[in-house]
Amino acid sequence: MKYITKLLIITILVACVLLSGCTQPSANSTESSTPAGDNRIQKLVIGTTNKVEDTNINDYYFGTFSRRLTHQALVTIAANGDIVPELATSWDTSDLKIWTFHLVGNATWHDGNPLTAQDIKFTMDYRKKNDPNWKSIFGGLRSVEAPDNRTVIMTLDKPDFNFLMNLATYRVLPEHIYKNVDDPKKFNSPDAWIGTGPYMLKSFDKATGLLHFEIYDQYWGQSPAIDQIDIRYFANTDTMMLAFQKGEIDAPYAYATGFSPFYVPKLLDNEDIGIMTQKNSGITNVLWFNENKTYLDSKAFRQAVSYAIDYEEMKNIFTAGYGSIPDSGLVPQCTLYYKETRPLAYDVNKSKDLLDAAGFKDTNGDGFREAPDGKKFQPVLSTRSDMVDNVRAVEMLKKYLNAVGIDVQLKIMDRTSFGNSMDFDKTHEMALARTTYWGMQMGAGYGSGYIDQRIYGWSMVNDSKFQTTVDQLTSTIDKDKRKDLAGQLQDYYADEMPAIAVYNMDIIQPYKKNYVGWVYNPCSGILNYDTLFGLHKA
Amino acid sequence: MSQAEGKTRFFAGKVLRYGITLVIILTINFAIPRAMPGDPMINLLGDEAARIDNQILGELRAQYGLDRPIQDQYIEYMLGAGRLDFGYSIHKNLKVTDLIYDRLFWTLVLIFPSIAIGGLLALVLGAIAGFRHGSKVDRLLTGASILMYSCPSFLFAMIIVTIFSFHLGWFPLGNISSGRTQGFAYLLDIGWHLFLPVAILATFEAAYIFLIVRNSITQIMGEYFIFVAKAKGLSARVIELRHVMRNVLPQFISIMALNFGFMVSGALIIEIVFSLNGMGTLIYDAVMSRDYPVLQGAFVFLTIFVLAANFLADVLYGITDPRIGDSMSTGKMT
Amino acid sequence: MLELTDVSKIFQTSFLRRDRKVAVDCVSFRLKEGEILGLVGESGCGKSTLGRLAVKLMQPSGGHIFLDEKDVTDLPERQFREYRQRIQIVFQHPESALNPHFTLMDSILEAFYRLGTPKSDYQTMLERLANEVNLPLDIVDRYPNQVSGGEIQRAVLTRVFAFKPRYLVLDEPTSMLDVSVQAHILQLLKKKAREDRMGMLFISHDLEVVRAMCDRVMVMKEGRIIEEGTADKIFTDPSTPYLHKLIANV
Amino acid sequence: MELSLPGNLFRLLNDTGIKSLDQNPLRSLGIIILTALVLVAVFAPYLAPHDPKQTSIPYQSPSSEHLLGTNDLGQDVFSELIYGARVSLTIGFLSGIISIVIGVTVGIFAGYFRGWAEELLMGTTDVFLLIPSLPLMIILAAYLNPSMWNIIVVVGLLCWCSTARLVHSRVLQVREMQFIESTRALGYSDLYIIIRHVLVNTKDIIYAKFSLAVASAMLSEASLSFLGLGDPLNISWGEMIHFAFSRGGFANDMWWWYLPPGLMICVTLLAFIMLTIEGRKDSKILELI
Amino acid sequence: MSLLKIRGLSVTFDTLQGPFKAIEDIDLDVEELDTLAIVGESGCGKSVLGHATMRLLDDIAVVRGSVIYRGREVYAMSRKELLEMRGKAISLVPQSPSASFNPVIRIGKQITELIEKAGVAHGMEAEQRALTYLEYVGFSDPHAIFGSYPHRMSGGMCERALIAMSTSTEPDLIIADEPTKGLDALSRKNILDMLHRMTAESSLIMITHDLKAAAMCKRIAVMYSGEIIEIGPTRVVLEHPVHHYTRGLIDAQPSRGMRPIPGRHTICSHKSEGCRFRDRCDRVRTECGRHTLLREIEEGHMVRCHYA
Repeated sequence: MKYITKLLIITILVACVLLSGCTQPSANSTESSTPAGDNRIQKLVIGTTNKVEDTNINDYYFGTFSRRLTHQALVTIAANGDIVPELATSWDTSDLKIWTFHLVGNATWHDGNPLTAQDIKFTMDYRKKNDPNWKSIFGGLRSVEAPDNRTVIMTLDKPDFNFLMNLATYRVLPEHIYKNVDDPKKFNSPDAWIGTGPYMLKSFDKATGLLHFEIYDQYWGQSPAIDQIDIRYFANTDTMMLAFQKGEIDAPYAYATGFSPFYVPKLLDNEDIGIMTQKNSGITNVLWFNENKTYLDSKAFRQAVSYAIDYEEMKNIFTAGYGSIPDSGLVPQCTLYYKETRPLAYDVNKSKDLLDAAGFKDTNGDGFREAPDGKKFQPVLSTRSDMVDNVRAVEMLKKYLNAVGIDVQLKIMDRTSFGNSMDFDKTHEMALARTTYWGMQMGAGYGSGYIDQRIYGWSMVNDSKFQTTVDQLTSTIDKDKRKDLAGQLQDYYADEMPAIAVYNMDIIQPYKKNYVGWVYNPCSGILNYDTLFGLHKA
Repeated sequence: MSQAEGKTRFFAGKVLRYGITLVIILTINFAIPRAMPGDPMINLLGDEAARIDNQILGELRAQYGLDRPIQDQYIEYMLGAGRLDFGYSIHKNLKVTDLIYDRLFWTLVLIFPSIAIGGLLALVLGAIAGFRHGSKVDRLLTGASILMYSCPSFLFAMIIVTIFSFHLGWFPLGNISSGRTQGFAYLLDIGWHLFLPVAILATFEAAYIFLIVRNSITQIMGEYFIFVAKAKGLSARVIELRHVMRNVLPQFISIMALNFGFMVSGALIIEIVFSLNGMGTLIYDAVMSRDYPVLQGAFVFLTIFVLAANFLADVLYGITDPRIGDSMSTGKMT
Repeated sequence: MLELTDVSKIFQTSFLRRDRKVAVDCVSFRLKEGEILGLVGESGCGKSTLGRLAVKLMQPSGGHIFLDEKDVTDLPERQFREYRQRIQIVFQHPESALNPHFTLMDSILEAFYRLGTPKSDYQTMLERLANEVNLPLDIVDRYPNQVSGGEIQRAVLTRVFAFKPRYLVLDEPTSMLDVSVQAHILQLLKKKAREDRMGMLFISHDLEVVRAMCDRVMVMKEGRIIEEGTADKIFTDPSTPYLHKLIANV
Repeated sequence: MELSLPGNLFRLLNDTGIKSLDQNPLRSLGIIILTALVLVAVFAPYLAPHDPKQTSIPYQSPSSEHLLGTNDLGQDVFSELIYGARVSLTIGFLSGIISIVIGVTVGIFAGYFRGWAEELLMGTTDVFLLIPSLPLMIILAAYLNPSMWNIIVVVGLLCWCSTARLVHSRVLQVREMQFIESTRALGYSDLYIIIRHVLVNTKDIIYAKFSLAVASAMLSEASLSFLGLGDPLNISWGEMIHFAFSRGGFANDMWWWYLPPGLMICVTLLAFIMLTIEGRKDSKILELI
Repeated sequence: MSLLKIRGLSVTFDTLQGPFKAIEDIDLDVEELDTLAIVGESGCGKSVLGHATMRLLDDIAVVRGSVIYRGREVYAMSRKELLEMRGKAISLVPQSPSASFNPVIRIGKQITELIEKAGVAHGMEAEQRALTYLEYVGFSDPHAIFGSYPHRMSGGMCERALIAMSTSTEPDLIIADEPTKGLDALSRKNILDMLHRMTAESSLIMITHDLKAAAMCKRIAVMYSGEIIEIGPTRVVLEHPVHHYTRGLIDAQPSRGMRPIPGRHTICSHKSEGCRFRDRCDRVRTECGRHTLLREIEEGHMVRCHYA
């Protein structure tokens, strides 16, 4: 019973905290300027389950960590989600097609060479040749020019609202090093570690995955608050959390996600550990309907399903209170131009009425409804086997749907088969899958990429009214107009229900209380400049 | 036929057999992604293929030769395997072979001491139990080893970690070392980190081999030549050490090597529990991300090692047991 | 009449290699009904192989086998089955002569099934046969490991005699038995040969037994018959030095 | 029977003497445990206090209402454990049957007919025996969709080699026994001899091997489940541990969630092993896994 | 003083079916340079007697009675004395030649081992001695045999090597257990000749079921169902057997007409009191139900029969 009480208390506490604000981290909102003297932190140890295999620029997690600490980009994303300057002090564009950036003046590489606009041009040209992901990120980038040492001009094929967002993740590389590197996949010497950031990578232990960073004393900006940072690798979250409780690490870190709520009770037992939460800008679990499939194209059916689900129970079980029930308008509340739509509600009778009205009736008396044409009706609900939460969640959904007489069949698929059926074959019927922050930005944003048949199309919506709205949104710069269009999209979701956001879990980030100044960033988690420059001893 | 010729023929036969085995295993490996349901391209490249657009996919398809006839693909594949080339992990952005090399090293670092310690333990305890067949010690040891048999290794390891590393805090929670130490201190550090995993693996190994040693000792103790040795008036110690152990040794060696495969499986689980940087975690990650090239490469490498261990065992067996080499010649000197 | 002409058997010692071993080399003999023909030789001389060839448990590599003037050499097993009742074999080792998981009765019944004897006749038939070979009826429900070697051999003879075979190959039937038991069995066989006119090929390395049992004797060495004649002639006047040595050592 | 010393004597003493002393109680214990488990599996709906699918408050500690607490979905762990016996035993038995059928068939045909069939079959067996089975199982399970039937087939298909080898060597021995030849001389066909004589003489190792095959199939299933390759819709004991592992059971020290299924696996495996212990013949344990 | 004096020796094995008396109440004397054949059919207890004499059974069976070797009680010896006695004073030529040598140790090593243990010779000298004895038993190239393994040799060769081993310590008494078992006629004669030649300097107890082999010894003891039923000088016993079993045994020989002994030989028959052969004896009378002792009917010829 101990845990139950604890969970309840946490739930209440968290609910209170959440009511007080959405975008700000719940703890440590008091900011302090650069701490000095005794307050300085000699060494910060961060645990992670993200393993760096090799220190070449193609290594995914090396990229993640170096982007946080050693390497910089033109712009970066602030804790509140705004795009703010980094290597570029300012930028301007008139038509979202031609972008001009002005660089900082005194930035130097870790080997002492100054950063120039030529480095940025070189980076873009170089990566175009050898980055396998280039096309999906910068496919629309036509040219990069460096008219002088401090100015970069980038030209796009067509206006792109998301261009800065993409730039924010893209590390700038030193030309004087990489111009001699033919195969960056194999280039992993300490020279590959050279960036412009406040930290230098001093050593990398391949066997243990341990990264050791030290402060770069020639850094162009102000000096960070921590002298050394160790990134320690753990193969699973449980052991990382045990190490965290033992005090071996100062904070656990996971790229772009938080930690499961079931770790919370044990962590809160520990006086030294604090928990902060952050609203998720993706959606943790969404129930998608493939509208191309017979019977699933029925709007009444989809709405009936939406009334059959006990959102409150789902939220409690899967988020332990660290979550929320999304609106019928799909997009999370922290999205720009979020519009309040009908809240999702659990109403079994209404669901049954809707089904009856739509012709889904139990004609053969087996307890399950048949399709309006009298055929057997057994929609398939699929999900990915490697996402344990999803596997558990579809079991719950089956229970709810059975309760209103829908004989849903579960299909647990491995990640590849699931991806195949959702992305290529479109053989799925109903599916439970999450959306990511980036995914929500696809197409015209607001998750339209997942809905629109022309783009990713998990819902395979081919409605001209919907597609017109999407097209207008892509080509509109005007803010008021954008807001209006975004609202239209959300209304469309709320009405047609091509997908139901079942629950949304907050990002949970534990940290050590003996340091103050932890800040969570939606893009880079706790490893961000706010934390690095502001953290100090309690 | 001369004895030397018999031995040569024996080893030549072994080499041939292992060669054929290797080819068959490589063939199985070649066949799996092509025979399994789904697009072989996706089966070969894994999940990441889904994110690559069709043009690149087409190029990769050509690169892997999936558009060519199956026999050409097979030849290409076998040539690649000959160069230890098992393709490229898009997920990890590395050549599979490069990825495997250092992982394999750490797995072997885990396995070899475990085999050595476990084997020695099994030999000593097996001898104790075997010579005192039916005694209390024998029952106790046999019971304990059967108990170990029936315990899933991951559960055992998890419980050990929880007790010794977390609650008691005597050992680290995983990983191979704390990093950034040099020389002797580094070795000590690794030893400290590997203590629990090696202890657990060695225990399982010992439990496994113990029964075999005990049993073959019991069996040999019942052989007529042991009775004859008693009749010769040899002391119990001489009989046990010289006559019995000499007979147990060939079987012991071969079981140790046969067990290499079992140890590899065990090591996979133990590595995952202890977050060790080896083949186990590599395979686990690859399973989680459906990184098929890595899975296949890892499988082939492990198999090659198991084959090598078995080959070594056969050779050692041939050397330690005089009957083996001779069995290849036509028969007795009648 | 059982007749073997130029029968050979060559073993390939390994599947892959070409090593060959000639176990039986162009052997010819005739076995008349009611005659006991001895076959002697050292161990490994091929006499057991010859015995198996005679009942076609092995297919000869060359030569012909005639059973009552019919060439049965190349008869496939299925067609040869009807001839099996005419020619039977008894082996050396009592401990493996019967299925250890069958009682003696089960093993004997196997022969009855084969003959298609009606179930009602089992009891009388068993009593008759058991009486003939002196098998105590109270032990037929025991397993082979619960009775003595002599009794096993009797059970074996019971099931062989159920077929009323015309020819019988005896592959050292008593060499594992004690003398007193051996005497029993041998007397029994001799009587059977005389009274039922059964032709027997008696394979043994024990020259004394052969001398006491056989009408004619063949001496085999390294796969060949090196001497043949009546028992008296062979033992009193051996013509080859090998046989001479053999007899001298008895 | 005839006695001659000392060979026979040792056999006599070891086969009979020790058998009477210590093996029968263990064996009966194994049978009792397994019977109990099968009964639990069959009568699960009557024994389980709750529907294992019914959800309530998650992560509860043991109480009189929930003897072993509740899991991450608030399902009763005790009921789940009882229903888990069904899945685990089904997987074990079916995989065991597959592996034993293949192993026995291969072993008997190779041993009985010899020649090229033997070279081919036993060569294949040796190859399969050398392949580290867990990695191959992982690969196959990773390619196939996670379902109980796939696991049964994969495990069953990879566990037959040691059976084949053992049966083969026994058949070689049996084949040399003369009653086989005399039965042939009676005019019986090979098929009859295989079924009536060879099988009868290998049945003890087939039983023992079957029991060990079931045990090792259960162990393999548990390992695959632990690695997340199990069937999440049919919760076996291994799958329970997997969920406990991946949904915070270990992190929160909820031993009542992960230990009972672990113990059930241990006990079941132990019971199967005990079935095969036959005094001196406990060498059969050697072929485990 | 006789070399070996056995008095009232009984060996009982514990089996599932209850205690089983393999031999009962055996009295036997062996003088220096005596050769004694113990004859009997399977299960009569002759091998048990041989092994019990060397105290090889006392950890697996209950042995009662006494065995006195040169005035010392074998069953009262300390472990050390016993080990010293075996191989050195009393040597066994074991039963199955191919199973008697350790398969993974060279023949020479196994012989040298015994020589060194007995303290007869050491090191090179012991090896030399082993080679010499190998030559004695008729190996033309003793070095080859010395370095060979048992599986490379035939049964007959192993038997010869065993004889070489057992005699190499020049023991006072050699117990040969079925030395001709499983050999064909040609090598049987060979081995027997060899054995007698090699044991010219010592006493020999030869355990056999073969009357021909027994005929080469000075005395014969016939065993039936765990008892000695007749013992005496070879010629007397073979030519004028008194006990009906002995007579039956001789008559059952093929050369003597193969007359079978009626009845069944069952090893459990001796549970009852009285003469154990009476079920099969053709002159059985009521007295046969009483127990009878081995009685001396003439000089050195003893018979266990009421009618002797």
